[in-house]
Amino acid sequence: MIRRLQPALVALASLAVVAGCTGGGASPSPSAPAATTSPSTPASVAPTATPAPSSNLKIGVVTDIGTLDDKNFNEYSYKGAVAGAADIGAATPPSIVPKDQSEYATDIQSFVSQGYNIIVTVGFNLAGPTTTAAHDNPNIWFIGVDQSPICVDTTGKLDTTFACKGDAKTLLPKYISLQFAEDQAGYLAGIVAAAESKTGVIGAIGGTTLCQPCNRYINGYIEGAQAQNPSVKVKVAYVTHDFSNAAFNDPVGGKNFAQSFISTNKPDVLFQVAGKTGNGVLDAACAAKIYGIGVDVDQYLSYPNADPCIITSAEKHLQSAVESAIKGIAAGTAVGGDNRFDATNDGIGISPITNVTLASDVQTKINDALAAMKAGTLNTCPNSTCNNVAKSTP
Amino acid sequence: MDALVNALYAIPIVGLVFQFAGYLVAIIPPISPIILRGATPLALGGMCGVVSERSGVVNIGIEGTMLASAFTGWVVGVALAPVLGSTPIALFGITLPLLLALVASLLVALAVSYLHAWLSITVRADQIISGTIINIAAAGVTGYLNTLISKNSPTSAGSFALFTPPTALTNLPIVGWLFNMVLNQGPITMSMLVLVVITQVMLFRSRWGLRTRAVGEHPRAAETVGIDVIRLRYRNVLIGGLFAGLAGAYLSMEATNSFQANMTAGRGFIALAAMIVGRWTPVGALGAALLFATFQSLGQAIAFAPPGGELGVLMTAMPSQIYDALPYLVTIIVLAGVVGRSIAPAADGQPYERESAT
Amino acid sequence: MTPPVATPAGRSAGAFARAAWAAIALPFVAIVMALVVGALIILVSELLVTGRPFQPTLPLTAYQALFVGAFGSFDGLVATFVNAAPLVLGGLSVAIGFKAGLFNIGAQGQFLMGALGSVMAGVAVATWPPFLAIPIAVAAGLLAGAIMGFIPGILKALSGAHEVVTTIMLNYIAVGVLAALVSGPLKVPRSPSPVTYDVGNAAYPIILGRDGHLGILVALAGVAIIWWLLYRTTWGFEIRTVGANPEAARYAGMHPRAVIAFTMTLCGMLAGLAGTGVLLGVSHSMTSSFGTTVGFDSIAVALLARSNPVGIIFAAILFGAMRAGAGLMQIQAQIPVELVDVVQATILLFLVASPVLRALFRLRGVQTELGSTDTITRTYGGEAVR
Amino acid sequence: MTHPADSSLSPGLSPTLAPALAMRGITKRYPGVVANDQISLDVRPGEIHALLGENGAGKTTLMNVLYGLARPDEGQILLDGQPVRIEDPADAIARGINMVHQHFMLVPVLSVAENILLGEETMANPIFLDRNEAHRRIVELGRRFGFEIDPDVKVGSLSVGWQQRVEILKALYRRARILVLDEPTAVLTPQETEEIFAVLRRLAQDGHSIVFISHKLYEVLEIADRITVIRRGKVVGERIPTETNEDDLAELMVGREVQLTVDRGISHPAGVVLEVDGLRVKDDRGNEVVRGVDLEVRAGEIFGIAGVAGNGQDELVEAIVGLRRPAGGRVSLGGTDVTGRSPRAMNEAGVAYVPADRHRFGLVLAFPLADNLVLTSYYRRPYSRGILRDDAAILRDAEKTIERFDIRTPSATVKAGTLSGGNQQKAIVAREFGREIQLLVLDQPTRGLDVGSIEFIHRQAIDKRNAGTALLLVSAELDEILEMSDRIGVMYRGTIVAVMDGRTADKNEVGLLMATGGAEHGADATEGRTA
Repeated sequence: MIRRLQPALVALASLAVVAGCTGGGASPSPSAPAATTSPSTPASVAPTATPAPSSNLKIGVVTDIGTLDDKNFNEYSYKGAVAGAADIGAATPPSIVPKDQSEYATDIQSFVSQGYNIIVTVGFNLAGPTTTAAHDNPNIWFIGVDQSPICVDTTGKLDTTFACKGDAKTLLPKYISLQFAEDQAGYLAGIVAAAESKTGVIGAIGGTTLCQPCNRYINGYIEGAQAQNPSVKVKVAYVTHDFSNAAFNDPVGGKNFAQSFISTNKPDVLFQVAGKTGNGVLDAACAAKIYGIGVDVDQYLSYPNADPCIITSAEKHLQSAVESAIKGIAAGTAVGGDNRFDATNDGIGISPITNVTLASDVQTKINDALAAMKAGTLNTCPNSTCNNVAKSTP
Repeated sequence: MDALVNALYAIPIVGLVFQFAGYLVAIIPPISPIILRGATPLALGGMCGVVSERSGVVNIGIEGTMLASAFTGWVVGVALAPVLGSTPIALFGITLPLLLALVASLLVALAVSYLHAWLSITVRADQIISGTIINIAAAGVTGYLNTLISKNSPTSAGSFALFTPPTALTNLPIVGWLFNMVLNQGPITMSMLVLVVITQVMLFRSRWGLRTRAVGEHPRAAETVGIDVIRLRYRNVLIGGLFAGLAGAYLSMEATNSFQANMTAGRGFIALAAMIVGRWTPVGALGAALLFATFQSLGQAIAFAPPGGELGVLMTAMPSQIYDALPYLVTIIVLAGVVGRSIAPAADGQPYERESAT
Repeated sequence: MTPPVATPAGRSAGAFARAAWAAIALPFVAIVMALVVGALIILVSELLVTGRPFQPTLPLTAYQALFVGAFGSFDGLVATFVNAAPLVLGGLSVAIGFKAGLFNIGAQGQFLMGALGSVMAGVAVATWPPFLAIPIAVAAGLLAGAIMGFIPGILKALSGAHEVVTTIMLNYIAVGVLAALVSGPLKVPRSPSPVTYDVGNAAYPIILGRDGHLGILVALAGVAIIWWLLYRTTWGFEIRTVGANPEAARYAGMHPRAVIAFTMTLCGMLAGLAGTGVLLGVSHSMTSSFGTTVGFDSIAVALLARSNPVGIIFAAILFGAMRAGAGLMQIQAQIPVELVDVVQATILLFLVASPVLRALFRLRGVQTELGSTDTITRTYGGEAVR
Repeated sequence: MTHPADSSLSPGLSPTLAPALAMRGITKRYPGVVANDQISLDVRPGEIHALLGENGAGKTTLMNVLYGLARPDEGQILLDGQPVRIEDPADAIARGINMVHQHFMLVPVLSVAENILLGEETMANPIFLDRNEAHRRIVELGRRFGFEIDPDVKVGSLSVGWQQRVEILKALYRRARILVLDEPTAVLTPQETEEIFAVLRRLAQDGHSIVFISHKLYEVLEIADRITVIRRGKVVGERIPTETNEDDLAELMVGREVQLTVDRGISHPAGVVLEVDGLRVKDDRGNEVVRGVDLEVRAGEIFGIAGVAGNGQDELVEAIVGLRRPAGGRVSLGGTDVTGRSPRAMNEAGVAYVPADRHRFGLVLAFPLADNLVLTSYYRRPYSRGILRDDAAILRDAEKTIERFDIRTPSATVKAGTLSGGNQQKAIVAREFGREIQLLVLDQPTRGLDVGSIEFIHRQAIDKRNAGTALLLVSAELDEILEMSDRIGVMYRGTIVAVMDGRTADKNEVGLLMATGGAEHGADATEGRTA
């Protein structure tokens, strides 16, 4: 039964992948998707239009606890690795999904002992084991997603006290850590939200207070909204305060949470920063007939359920970042240490506007903000406060 | 009136109680439909436990049954939607694929329950082991297939829609929010309420109920008056399976329109707890489920819309994890303190060996 | 019903072999059958879902990788043991509960609290000499686990609150407590994400290969101690009597309530020790996502081993091997890790349906019953404990 | 099978001459035993037919065959001359056969009406029960046979005698033509027995056929029209009551000449060992069921407590041995106040206790026999030091005990659950009798045992008495009390209403006291609830 659907599923998959590859939010191009199908679905499925170069680099991915399809770190990092492998003509990377924290090191070791050349580890929880593995295996490239800053002592070993005396760039030259300026993406989304709000009350829901990228998104969102409309009220809530299922893997709970949130706070634009739990948040927004804003990728494409109400998504180009890191390694241009992805290198952005038409001055504002970010004149995270847990504006 | 309220609020310490009561009065009506939605899978799962355990079969496989049917509902919907289209045919946004998906999810729940029934009734295996197998296997199989399928990122066939009650009803003073709570719901939630009432009445007023209770307490006595204990237990486990299946369908077809690995997130176990706290009655299970859901919603509401005044200062000063743990704490307290001993049906968990089989 | 066996003084080698076969035949057949079922699932799902070119040998590739990953190298073998160690202790925790007629679903929460206790103490004594630091960290883990077991135990003893409910709830509460502490007072101040300091000298020393830590020995010692406690001491006799017949225990002058509270505490200590082992032996520090499936896998381990302490070693090695080999299986065959769960559940399924297996394979005179049915579900529903 | 609504209840309407029930050559084998060997039995319409035999003789198996609970390996069942196959109880009930089991098949948490309706529900519509109609019929049926009952009372709160009536009502409600009663009088007072007999006679007059299973000779002689005696699965004789006597029947039943009463000799009571003073005890539901009991038991005497089950005997005994905390009053042992002491303290003070329900209290069926033999002494030397068990010592002593008390078992390591009922009880007796004790409490020590085991246990008890132990015997079997006791206390509604000499006590007088508590307590014999 499912087999018959394959064409449909493949098409959808391609769409989802495209979502990650379309450029920055400043240049909305709704007609783009169908045209630029990227060859980045799993190799055997994807139509291999162009003859790929071949590479004997072996690439492996260790994700964080959870599932490979978490519509979050795990999924897009993996897709990036798949795309990168396809670009350089390497075999489709296998992935390991650990069952718990104690497996991180052994799973990395599995790839090491199988002679892998590039190991992608996903999420800040793997920072420690990845640093140790990078120290022990100086010939292997490691790509760590969201593991900055790489914190080592003067001998290049993991520094668990976070004094960070050593220079990771020189001590561990083959350990690339990818970090994103989520606050910038949030800022752009905030402008849209404030502009489209009629009541002057907008909302944001995060998965857990323990997730720093979530905090950066939301704090940037608040900044952006207030820049657009200084009197706007931003209501913020986190679904949970621990790493239980509720944080990123419980859409049912997310929907219920968002419905309570909407009925008490009455926002008319709602930004989700909660993975699959957040998909429930978008459902709630659509059900309540208010606008929703997606996260990480263009959710208009990746989560069609929310198409009736989603106006844009705050994107970080996780997938392309991993992909370009792999390409860089293959091409010999990669540089170890902390690699920051922000507006300057097109690492973040917002998705094409849907369901509403932005006023031209708002579009201008977005373009200006993006330009200012690129120029370094707009700081969306003053004094790094954007890493703190976000709070509702008074 | 306001002056009185303010005076009450101002009383030291005791005022906090009034402030809290005032907060409840303000916060419960808007979140009441959500409370009921949160309680729906718990109550349905609890009813699965009730009908099964009332006939003497322990069912800790509720979680797995829910998960299997949630997955099936979603995957069948996904498969059928492109073929059959998704034009709503009636109330609640029901479409043909959705309807067929619901049927499929119930069928799978029946199949899973049948496995449990076979193991625990015919094979006379330990019922807790049987339930554990179902939980592990369901998590494994659905997780496995979901990982394979979601490599291709399919979406869904949509979900059942909420009914919108007439505003004339929901705007009524004092009771309007109750109408909103009960009517602003999807079809499975509404059926849950009806099913709880029907099951409660059936359990204590019908032939089936009488026989079920007798078999759960003293199967031999039931057999001596000509009741087929084995068949009745099978039937009850299967009926229970339908309830669990409905709970699963609720998760993937009404609460959301998607499936995630392990999306039951322990709700089957909490349903089991609701059944015990509710003393093995449908209404009791619903009550316990509502209690749990209320404290869950309340804990969240405190986090995003804290009360004002001293109470708010006090509440926001506490670690937020306390509010996350609130429903679990309350369940323990209710079980230990208020409900006291919940006595299971006497023959619960004991395999029955038919005398006449020899 | 096993017929009474007259035990002759001397047994021939043939009789011994028969007895050994009788003990392992069923698990063996069940494992083989489960692998066959797993293979079918792989093939069918490959056909229906993924759209990869169909490889009829994929199950073999997967199982080969699973086996090689678990047993094919010294490091793999050590990884198997490292994975098995917490399952042994967790399995003991659940099993000893079964012996006393208690269903400890709370091993998960006790595991977390044990790890939390040992990281708190371990960080505090991280610079002390290991011979002091390790025992202190272990003791703290035991204590934290014990408290987590004592709560449902005393609630059951005093108010009859059913341990199935209280331990499930406590599992969730444990996650919250852990998050509150790791992201709050225990967090390394400069760290961007919630993580505690390293336990330093309190870490278990490596005794085997690259990763084989002291926890392996701790687990084996746990088995010996629990076996001795259950079958060689009066306390164990009391635990078993309360589990088998609480009324008779009262009649015999035992105190079922005290035994229940004590046993749950012991359950908590064992599961806590499992958490301590993972923390001090493997992760050395705790992130806020510290959480595992050990607590739930332990239930399956205890059931598979029929609550027998020695059987738990083998069951845990089986499950540990599957966890250790799962990595390689994912790498080489790209089979989702959940296959391991399917195989584990199927093993249990075939064991439970042992009468059917026995008929199918004509296994005569083979032990069939899985676990002692009497003591697992008897007290379900809070049979009045006085 | 259909029969007009009430024809079976009208006398003289049974035109057939064939026996209402005929069982021909019934053989039923279980692994290792032939429970029924070529048994034949005829029951005529309107006849009360007694089936006499020892425990384990095969009576119950035969009736299970009749009731569809067991399938015969050979033989035939004829109803009104027509051969039938009875598949299961539902089938039996449909054919008008009903059974009142020895262990009542009643669900305690359900009401009288629910128990009676179960399986034969009176429906208001296809789904719901018609409670009003059911109540009406139950009350009417009760009246017709001489008693009134409240259909809404929970069965668990009824006395045994009334539960018996509920069982009979259940059968009548199903329009039974053939009624099988398995040991119906085991726990009744003589008066209650008389009342039940009266009911049975009326049923017989109505044309019902009754199979009356018993091992009590005098009862059989009193009620039956015909008696079939079975022994070890075989029919060994058929008698008419007017042409036989107790000795003849006893010999047939047991296969040898039996001494019907144990020669208990003369007691030589010494000082008071147990003194109970104004003891008040509550049951699990919190009702006070022992309401000020005074009694004393001297060394070297057997004090029997007679009473209908459920009059507080169990709670009294449990309070004496420490299993239940008294709500008031005093228990002293050898002059020391031991009120509220734990079971272990009482055990150590020299109190031994043989509980009524050996599966619930006395044994752990899943444990080896050896462990069960040390169940109350496992923590002491020589069986353990500190917390360390000495398995060798446990096993050594177990083997000695097994020999001394003649427990039939393959070894000491066999699970207790695999032993026969008699041997299980012997194991308990061995454990409790085999040590130095001051006071021995026996609660229903011979319930459900075969004659040999009963004899053995009675003899052991008398030996203990003669050795100077004080014995407190509780039994719902008045015969046992009369046979064993030096003094008899009659317990009624939580108090001892009379104490009399065991040698001179008159059975009917005791029975009347058991049923009514004596004149001063009011002659409310038909009162249903006891607590």
